[in-house]
Amino acid sequence: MSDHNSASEHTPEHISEHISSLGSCLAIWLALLAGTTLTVAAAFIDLGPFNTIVALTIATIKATLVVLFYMHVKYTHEKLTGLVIVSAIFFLFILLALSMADYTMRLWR
Amino acid sequence: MFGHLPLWPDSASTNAGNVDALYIFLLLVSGIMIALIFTVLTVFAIRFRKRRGQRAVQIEGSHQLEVTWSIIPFCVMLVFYIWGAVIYFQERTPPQDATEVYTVAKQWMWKFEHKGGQREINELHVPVGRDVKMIMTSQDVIHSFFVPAFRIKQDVLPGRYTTLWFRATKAGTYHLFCSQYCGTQHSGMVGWIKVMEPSDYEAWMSGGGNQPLAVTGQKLFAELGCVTCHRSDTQGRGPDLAGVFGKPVLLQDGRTVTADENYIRESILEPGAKIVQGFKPVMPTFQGQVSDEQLNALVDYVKSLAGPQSGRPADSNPAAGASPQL
Amino acid sequence: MATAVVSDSGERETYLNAGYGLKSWLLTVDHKRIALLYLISITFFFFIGGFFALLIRLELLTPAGELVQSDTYNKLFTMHGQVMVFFFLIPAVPAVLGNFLIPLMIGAKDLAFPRINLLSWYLYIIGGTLMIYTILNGGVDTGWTFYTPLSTEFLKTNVISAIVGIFFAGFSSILTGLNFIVTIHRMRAPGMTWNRLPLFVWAHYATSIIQVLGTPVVAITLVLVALERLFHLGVFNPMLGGDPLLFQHLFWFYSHPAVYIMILPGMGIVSEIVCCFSRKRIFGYKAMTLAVVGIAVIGFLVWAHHMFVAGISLYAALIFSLLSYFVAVPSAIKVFNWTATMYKGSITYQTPMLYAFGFIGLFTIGGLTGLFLACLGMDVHVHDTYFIIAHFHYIMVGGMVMAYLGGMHFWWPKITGRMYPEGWGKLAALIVFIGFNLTFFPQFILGYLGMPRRYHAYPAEFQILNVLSTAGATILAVGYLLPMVYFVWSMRYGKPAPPNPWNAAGLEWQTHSPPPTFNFDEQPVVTWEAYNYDEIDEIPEKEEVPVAH
Amino acid sequence: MHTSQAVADKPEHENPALLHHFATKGQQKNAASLGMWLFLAQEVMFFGGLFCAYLVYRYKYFGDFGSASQQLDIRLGTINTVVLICSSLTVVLAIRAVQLGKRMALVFWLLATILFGLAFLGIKANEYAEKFEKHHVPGTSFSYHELLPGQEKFPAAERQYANPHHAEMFFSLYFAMTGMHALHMIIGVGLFGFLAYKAWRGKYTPDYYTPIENAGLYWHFVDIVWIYLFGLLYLIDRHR
Repeated sequence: MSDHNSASEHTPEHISEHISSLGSCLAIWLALLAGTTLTVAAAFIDLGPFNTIVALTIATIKATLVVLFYMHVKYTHEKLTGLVIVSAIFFLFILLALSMADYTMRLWR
Repeated sequence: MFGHLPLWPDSASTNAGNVDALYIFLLLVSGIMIALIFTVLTVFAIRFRKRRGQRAVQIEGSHQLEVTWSIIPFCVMLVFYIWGAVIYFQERTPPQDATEVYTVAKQWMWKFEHKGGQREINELHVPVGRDVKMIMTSQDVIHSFFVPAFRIKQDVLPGRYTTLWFRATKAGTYHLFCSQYCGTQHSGMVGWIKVMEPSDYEAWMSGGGNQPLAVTGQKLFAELGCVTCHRSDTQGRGPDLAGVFGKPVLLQDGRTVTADENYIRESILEPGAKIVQGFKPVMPTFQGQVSDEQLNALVDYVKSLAGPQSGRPADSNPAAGASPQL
Repeated sequence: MATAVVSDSGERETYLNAGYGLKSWLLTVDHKRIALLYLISITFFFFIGGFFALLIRLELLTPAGELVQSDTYNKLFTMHGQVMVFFFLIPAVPAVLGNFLIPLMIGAKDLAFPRINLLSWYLYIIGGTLMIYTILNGGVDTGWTFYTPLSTEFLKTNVISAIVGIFFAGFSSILTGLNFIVTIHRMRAPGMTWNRLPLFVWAHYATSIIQVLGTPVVAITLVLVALERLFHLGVFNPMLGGDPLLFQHLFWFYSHPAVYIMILPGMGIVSEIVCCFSRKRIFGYKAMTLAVVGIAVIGFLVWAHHMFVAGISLYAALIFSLLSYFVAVPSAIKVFNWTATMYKGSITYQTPMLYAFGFIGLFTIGGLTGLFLACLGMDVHVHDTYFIIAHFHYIMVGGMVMAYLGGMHFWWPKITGRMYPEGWGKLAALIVFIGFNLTFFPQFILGYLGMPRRYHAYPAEFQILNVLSTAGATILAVGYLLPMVYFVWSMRYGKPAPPNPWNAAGLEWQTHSPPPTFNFDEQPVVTWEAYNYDEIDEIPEKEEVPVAH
Repeated sequence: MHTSQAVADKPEHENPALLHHFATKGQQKNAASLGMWLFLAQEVMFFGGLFCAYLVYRYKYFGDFGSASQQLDIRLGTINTVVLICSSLTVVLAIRAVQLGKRMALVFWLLATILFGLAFLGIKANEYAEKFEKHHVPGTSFSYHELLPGQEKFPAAERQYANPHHAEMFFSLYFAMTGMHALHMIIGVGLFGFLAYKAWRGKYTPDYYTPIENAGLYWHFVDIVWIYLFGLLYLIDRHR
């Protein structure tokens, strides 16, 4: 079966999945709760334009934790999963960036 | 019924010549490409047709060839790009002293108003040899102002101005089309651009005893109470509008915008959108209280406050009566 | 295997005789049967869309617009566009030929998710039913582009049912793409490495990327349009502070790449045909694979070239124009490589090859006129005129439909186990080619003259070119009906096809015609490169021309 | 390449969970997992259209969005965020349970997830109801006159002349985005209900639990969407 896909070549019984330890599950959970607290607290402090940046950064950190640990991306041997995630984010970025390019540059003249 | 077979549209503006030159260049280059590919295809098709006892020769491919036939066409395309971009840039940059015509599009007609206050529907008179700038907005859906003989086109949007300019070179009557699908009578939203010799044009313009647009605007400016805040003394709660148009404006949030037609329009309809530095957001919105035509008049009045500009067209002399004290 | 000609076709179990009841078709999970379900449905929609097209052309015969009312005309071009784009062009090659052939070409028993495949078809049928309902209930006149605020605030027609129909068709397309990507990654036969994949499979892989990542954007955009009609949400309504250009951005973010959903599979077909009938491996396999993936990716960066006169920022227009030229490079590479493939070949001219020639020629013209439209100064004049109409019909009809018909002829023996009549095939190809050019070439001239699109009545000076175009359309209609007739005829009366009538490379030709339910008698193992025509032709041919006449 | 090993493990076809067209369980599981990830990529773009609209209008109507955002109940929003994070934990624990072969634990954690999901939806419904009462639902009955009750930090003039259409745009996007998110939650809750029933019947074992895993991926994705929605809708301009 190693022939089916290059990614599964070295793990014939690819079923052997990572089983998260109870400790790590709870640790991530606590980290997510801490992130929530932090982002709410930060929202009430006037940081000027940095408010949005801080909020989005914390959200991205939380999302990354969920993807890596809860969605098991960190443990997978499958490079393809990463590729799918990266391309989804890439094309989302294209959509947002090029649309916003139009809106921001309309003020230029 | 069948007239001659037309192959080339009328060419009646400075821009038309530029676009035609580009078109001919594009036609030539792509004609050469097509001839090349079709010739090679035909030659291969005949030369390498199946023959008894002769087998195909397998060829892997060639990186040099791939690179060559990527880079050479791309360089040619860059020429297209730059040439096209230059024309586009010119088309989108109206000269400072152009004669202005305000346009309001609606389902399914074109309404024009000259600076002198003359109004026209589905017909626009313009002079030969003078720059004309169209300041356009729509009352309902998206339309598009398209004059094939001038090779110009611009969508006309509800809720904001779009602009476009041309300089006619040949007297005559030319098609005006709405080229953005706008509902039932889309194909009926057509009109004529009448390009006249300057002398005829002056005669036509002086025909009616209209009130110049800026004067209409000035009256509105007083009626709507704008004068109470927008004045030059220090008690003005709003910024003094004299000399504002066409200049950069520093906003409260640190941005700088140029005070163009859209900026003035927006400031009337959505005063809170861009607050000028040093002022409070106290102006009420006039959304729903002024029609598009009145808005045009107000915009034109504010523009006339920018002070006398060199080369102001003679047909419209709105700045004459307007005092910067207002 | 190719020698095992099946004479006892009555005995051997194929996917066609595996079951006969209606249930065995409507509940099938066999990709080949689902492909046939799609074939029937898209053909149905093709003729509906074609019927609208004929009415449009008849209406444009005279300048005054006497045949139908302007309202009716607006509905005709709207429904022509919506039916053709969403219910024919986008599903045509992937859902019929791709569905049938991808598992066969990679040596799999089925697609990765057979039940999702069937679900895709049902979603398509639900969408199609809603479209039919829309048509019967009085039609819709938004234009296929649904531009706001016209579609949201001003029209009183069946906009919502059309949108919901297209939404379903969209999800059908997403699931098909998803299924293909997973299948190509996970289901390849032993030895079928990425570098041995036929270009048809590569093309579908690239197409699927667009289907999965592009379609959802138009889905949510159309949902917003529907919500705006229902609840006055105002996202695209300038009266409520919305920006109609945002709709155009979101719409074209999908609908430009959608053009590549239509053309890339066609390119895959042409690659197969050109190699087979030149008896050669493809020239520059690597470049061809890079080109399809490149087109799919760069295709996402160019959408606002549909909006150069819409009121976008001047600088954004400059960026999008430049990016549009980047996508032309891989397209050019493909044309050059097909041409180079014929060099020192041993070319024969069966029907599929005629279509391939037609494709290359028409795609070249369509592609080159695309350069005109990417060119800012040029686009301002020809935007929203018949120049655009001609350009995209050269790509979609001259390109995609030509390739689709070529592919149908090429694989018809595999699909049905019968040969089509070769003479009629060649005749139809010729008629389609002539009819197509007569229909659409005059429209380039009309466009530069300035005739706007979607015009029900037009100035009299445009008439003679419109008459030519309408004449061409009638010829084209004959060209499309002809294959329909002889394909149906051949299912009963055609010569039984051998497993490999063209002596072609590719796994799909190594199984029976038509294939058994699980495609191969035993799991194939691939030890050769794609298009190994040198090895195939080394086997002395028994007959000089193994194909039917 | 590895032609000699072709179809080495035919016997696997005795496994009833293995569909006919796959050669091995590993292949089947990998296919399902890749399919799910692609589906999520599709979902990213689906929500992406909404995020694009949000970004454009946030940019255009920066101040109005800030003040309209204050009309949302940040307490309920925070509670809902916590609820969703907890539900993500229960999903992870459910997967852990099935990996360890604990059937009842699996059922328990799935039910817990459903409960959290319903709690989220209940709170959301509450928020929606409040919006209806305050006429903050976009449409003909939308009203923004009682803007910012008791928020003296805004000058009266600013309140008076704030553009209601821009606030309406905020609420349009709020309803579109959270509504689409809630729809995904409802689908997820239904999915977990179905899986819990199947799990109770003992369908899932450490050998075969792909549906649980994929439903988990879906749920986490919906959670991530909320994390961003919370930041973008509830937390802007709270400091004023």
